[in-house]
Amino acid sequence: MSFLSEAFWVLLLGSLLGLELIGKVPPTLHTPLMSGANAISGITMLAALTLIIKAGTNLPLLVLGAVSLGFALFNVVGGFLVTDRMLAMFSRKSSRK
Amino acid sequence: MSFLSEAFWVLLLGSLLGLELIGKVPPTLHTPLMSGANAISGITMLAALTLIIKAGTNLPLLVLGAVSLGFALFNVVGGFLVTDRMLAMFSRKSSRK
Amino acid sequence: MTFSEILKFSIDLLAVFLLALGIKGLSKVRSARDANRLAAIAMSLAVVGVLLDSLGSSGISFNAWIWIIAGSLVGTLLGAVVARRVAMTAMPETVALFNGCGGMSSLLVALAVAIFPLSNSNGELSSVLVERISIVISVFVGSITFTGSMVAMAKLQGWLPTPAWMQSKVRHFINIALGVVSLISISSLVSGDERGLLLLIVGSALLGIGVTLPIGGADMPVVISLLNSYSGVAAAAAGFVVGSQLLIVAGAMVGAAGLILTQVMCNGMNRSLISVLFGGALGSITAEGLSGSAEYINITSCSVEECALTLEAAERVVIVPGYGLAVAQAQHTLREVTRALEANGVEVSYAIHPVAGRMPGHMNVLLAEADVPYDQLKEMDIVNPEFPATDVVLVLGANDVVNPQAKNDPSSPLYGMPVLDVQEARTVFVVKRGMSAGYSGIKNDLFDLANTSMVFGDAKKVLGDLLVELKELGISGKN
Amino acid sequence: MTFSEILKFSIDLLAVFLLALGIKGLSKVRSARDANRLAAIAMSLAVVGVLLDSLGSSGISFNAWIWIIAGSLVGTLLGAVVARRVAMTAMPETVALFNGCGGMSSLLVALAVAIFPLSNSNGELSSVLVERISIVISVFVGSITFTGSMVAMAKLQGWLPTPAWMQSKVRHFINIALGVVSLISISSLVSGDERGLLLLIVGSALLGIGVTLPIGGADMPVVISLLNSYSGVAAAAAGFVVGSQLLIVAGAMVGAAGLILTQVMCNGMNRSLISVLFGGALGSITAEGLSGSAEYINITSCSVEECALTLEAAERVVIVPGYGLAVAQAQHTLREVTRALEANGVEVSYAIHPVAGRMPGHMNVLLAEADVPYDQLKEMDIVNPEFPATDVVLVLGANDVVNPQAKNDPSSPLYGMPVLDVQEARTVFVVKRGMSAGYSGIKNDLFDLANTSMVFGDAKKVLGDLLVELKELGISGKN
Ligand SMILES: NC(=O)c1ccc[n+]([C@@H]2O[C@H](COP(=O)([O-])OP(=O)(O)OC[C@H]3O[C@@H](n4cnc5c(N)ncnc54)[C@H](OP(=O)(O)O)[C@@H]3O)[C@@H](O)[C@H]2O)c1
Ligand SMILES: NC(=O)c1ccc[n+]([C@@H]2O[C@H](COP(=O)([O-])OP(=O)(O)OC[C@H]3O[C@@H](n4cnc5c(N)ncnc54)[C@H](OP(=O)(O)O)[C@@H]3O)[C@@H](O)[C@H]2O)c1
Repeated sequence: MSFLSEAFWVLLLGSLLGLELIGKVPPTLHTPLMSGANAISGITMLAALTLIIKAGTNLPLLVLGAVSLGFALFNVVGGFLVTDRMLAMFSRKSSRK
Repeated sequence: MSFLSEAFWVLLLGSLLGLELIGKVPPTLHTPLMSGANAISGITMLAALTLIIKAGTNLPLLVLGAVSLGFALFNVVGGFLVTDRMLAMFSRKSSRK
Repeated sequence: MTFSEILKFSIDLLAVFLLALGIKGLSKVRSARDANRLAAIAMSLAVVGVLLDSLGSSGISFNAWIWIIAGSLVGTLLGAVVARRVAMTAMPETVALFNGCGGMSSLLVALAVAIFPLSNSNGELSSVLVERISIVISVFVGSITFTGSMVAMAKLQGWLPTPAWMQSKVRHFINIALGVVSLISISSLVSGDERGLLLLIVGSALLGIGVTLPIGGADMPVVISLLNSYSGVAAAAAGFVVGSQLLIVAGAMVGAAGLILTQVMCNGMNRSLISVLFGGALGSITAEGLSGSAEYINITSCSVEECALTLEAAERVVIVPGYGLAVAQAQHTLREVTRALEANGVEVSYAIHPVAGRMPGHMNVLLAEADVPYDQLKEMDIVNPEFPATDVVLVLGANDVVNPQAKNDPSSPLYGMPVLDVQEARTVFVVKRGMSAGYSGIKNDLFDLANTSMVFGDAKKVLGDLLVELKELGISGKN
Repeated sequence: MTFSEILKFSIDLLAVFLLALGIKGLSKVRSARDANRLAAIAMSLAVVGVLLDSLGSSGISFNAWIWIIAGSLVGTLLGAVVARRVAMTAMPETVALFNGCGGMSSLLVALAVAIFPLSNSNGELSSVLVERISIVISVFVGSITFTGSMVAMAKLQGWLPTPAWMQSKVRHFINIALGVVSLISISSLVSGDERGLLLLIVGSALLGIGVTLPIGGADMPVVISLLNSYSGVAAAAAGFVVGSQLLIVAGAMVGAAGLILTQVMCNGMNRSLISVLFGGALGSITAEGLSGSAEYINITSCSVEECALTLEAAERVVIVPGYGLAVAQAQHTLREVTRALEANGVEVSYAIHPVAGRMPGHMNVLLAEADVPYDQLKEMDIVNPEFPATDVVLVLGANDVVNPQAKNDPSSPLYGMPVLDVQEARTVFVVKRGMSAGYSGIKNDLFDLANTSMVFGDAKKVLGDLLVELKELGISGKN
């Protein structure tokens, strides 16, 4: 019960918070925001990590976990880097030229 | 640990949510919003209620709980009613007259 | 997990969800009233949840029911009576009263648990520590909220003058000393020594008084909003004390939302929170402003009769109500005057500045009370472009909100605050008792302008005279 | 509560706090870049938290380290390479690719737990049920996200044409059938029968394909944003599966924020989510628009030479880039042309419509790539009042965003979308290949106006020719 009750509380509050966090977003930021949020959704890497750690000597589980971790990190690392690249383009370049 | 961890999660998320919930408030609504939020802060009545229920035959505790409950309900009931009265005044009266 | 547990849990989640919706809705004009009801429903739900949970587990003794009912009845009845009876214009002090009682409630709960520990904690050091800390926070914040709110109420009601020494710098030392005393008792309490409890209560209660007392009446709405935020914190702490998630979330939400609201209110009044809390009453500055009234060089004063003649000849009249109208309780007389003018074919509207008066929405409440139709109330942004096409503006006990300095003079303390551009109209009449300054205590350049005439006198009296004059001119709303 | 538990817990709280700040900051231009870094730091923190926690309790075996490092290395390297290499204009498909992999990760975790149950649950029915449900949700949403994102990517890359039958109504039946299959396997899984697992994976994977395939390429950003929201949901479900609060909060936040972003994007493009999801590709409508091109009655076509002469004589020129410029990859040639004009003393600026092109911010990215100074990019609200004082507007492969119907014709599907008022300028040149319509598939009244001349041809080619003509007129940016 305890984990569950906690889980539902954070689920409810997290969702409400997510709904409120972004209000007006200027169109220029739609793509970067999408890709940044996408990188964050790669947080499943924690689940993959936990899985590997708890797998003990169960080889299939280890493999599944590692593959899952790879996918998740691909998402996270790629997502953050590509977002940064985009945002670098938007940042005021009046200093250049 | 479990209650505490849960408690801190909801504390963090609740605070963040509270910070986000109200963005721009038109000045006309400052007073009603203040008084409505104030009514909600009377939620301590739940604590008072719990106290009385758990008090058993401990008379001082019962009295403290009941007084506390009274104060809290004064806050809650009065707060909601007075907010409603205010908001009734602001609501479009073009139908009248 | 029993059925009653699941039920209680779902009710709690639902209640929090509704409370969040309620707070959000309260910040939008269209949804505000429903949102308030929603929040009330959520609170009732939460109570039902607690009762069901207890019934489902250990049950509720007959004895407990008696006390519950007694407490609720008294609280509910008093609350309902006060909420019905109180005058609309006394809202800030009413909110302060309610808020103080909420703080008191948290204080009492924490006190009770401190004296008669619940068998909640499992004895582990970390949870014992957290429990002690939450009791202390609840007591500390609760009593500050209580005394602070009571002082705020008393000052707004005019029951409590500000003692002179409280406006001097001495108060800072006294408050710091009280803060130190509270801190000492807090640390002794946290380390397990219960003797500090009384000291903490007294210290924080005095601190609440010491901080609130020097603050000027006009800044009070901000202070009350801040104290309201505190009472949310106190509720969250009480949640830790009795072990209720719902209380923690709701308290945290209200606390955080209250903080934002406080900030928004400060911005609206063009004041900073720091200057509200530590700047003291504006009284002294007002005195300066009074002496500064000698600076006026081109004041035109005129009689009520003249004013009536001009009004009668006008096609479009805009009324600018302000704090003075509220003080004079002249809204009903004003309504009679405008009825008369309307009957004569004059187009009348009211320019509502967002911070006219002494509480947010003050003018809306005031005019709604006098039955002014909602569609004649015009907000600043709407009415400002209309002034050039206005024949007569009647400024009634307003001052800062029509001060052109806010636009023209970057050195003015008002600079940057949006104001009503009444000077654009053909003729401006300003009704006030003398040349004293408004809330901000500064000179009003409007009064010096060529198209402005002063009509000196109490707003209610002037409006009464105006009614008589208009009647003599053959104009009256009664037929 | 051990020290390492407290540490892990504080790290989790901090990580969530930073993630929330990050998401919030990403929605404001000034803070976006820092916010992105903040979110990255928060994620690293979370990883550190998990590792510390495991080290502090049962430890991490050598074996586990190997697999962890192997998985991370591969994922990180590939991610970094793709993120560096990919073209700026291919952003939507890149995000889709990443997103799909995130979904795949959730799917795999849930699958692993389904096959080799963790000894997490205490065997109580309610928690067993919740665990099964979360596994099912994670699998279902994860595989929809994966296949949907892959299809979105392939379509955006042009690797995947839309099969004709997929645009007919048949697809609705197929998708409903797939949905029913998934539902059946879900209910069998929840009731404890594990044979449904494979069926669920296949069913939901096909469903993801079936829903995404018919959607037109231009609507894809919205779909990707929606799938992104799903992958948040999948992460939250995975959090239930492995019992991690942090995962649940972060997943829920991203899921909810993604939903809002999807809505905001739809509004920006003047489309409803329903019509994006179920309306199918806009291809058919575009075809109609093509036939509608016969309706143009007053088209003036002109040569590149004429255009060059007018540009040379102008003082203020505004460039309006659109989707066609991106397709033609003509941004660098454009930059050369504007350099030449600037060298000749012409004042050049760029009017950036928020949804010009095929992804939000498309034009900013495109022009930034070609080294256009940031201060020459003007947003719609800023540039619109300037058109009446503009000599020449050069519309390059833009269509809908300069369609005056959006302002004048309430019956137009574009009506209400804010557009660039180029027709206010003295002369307008429109560079496009033919008379075909833009994304919305409707006629553009601008082309019929007297001050508009069409310059037909591929944007890159026309701009190249223009450069030559300008050089012949003695104008070049090279000196
Ligand atoms: N709305 C809010 O929430 C709020 C809260 C706190 C502070 N404030 C501040 O309060 C100010 C509001 O501006 P305001 O223009 O409404 O008021 P104001 O600037 O305070 O001026 C009120 C004027 O009314 C006159 N007056 C007082 N009693 C009167 C009576 N019986 N009959 C006729 N006139 C009378 C006073 O002049 P005489 O003494 O010469 O008659 C004074 O000049 C702003 O500075 C605002 O920032 C507002
Ligand atoms: N920005 C976003 O996030 C986003 C996302 C999805 C949808 N949209 C939608 O996309 C539209 C954007 O408007 P827009 O004005 O940029 O584009 P548009 O209305 O789609 O028009 C593009 C024009 O470019 C021309 N073109 C195509 N290839 C060309 C080439 N190689 N050289 C020269 N011209 C070429 C086409 O005409 P020809 O074929 O005759 O050359 C077409 O008329 C809006 O309706 C918007 O709602 C935007």
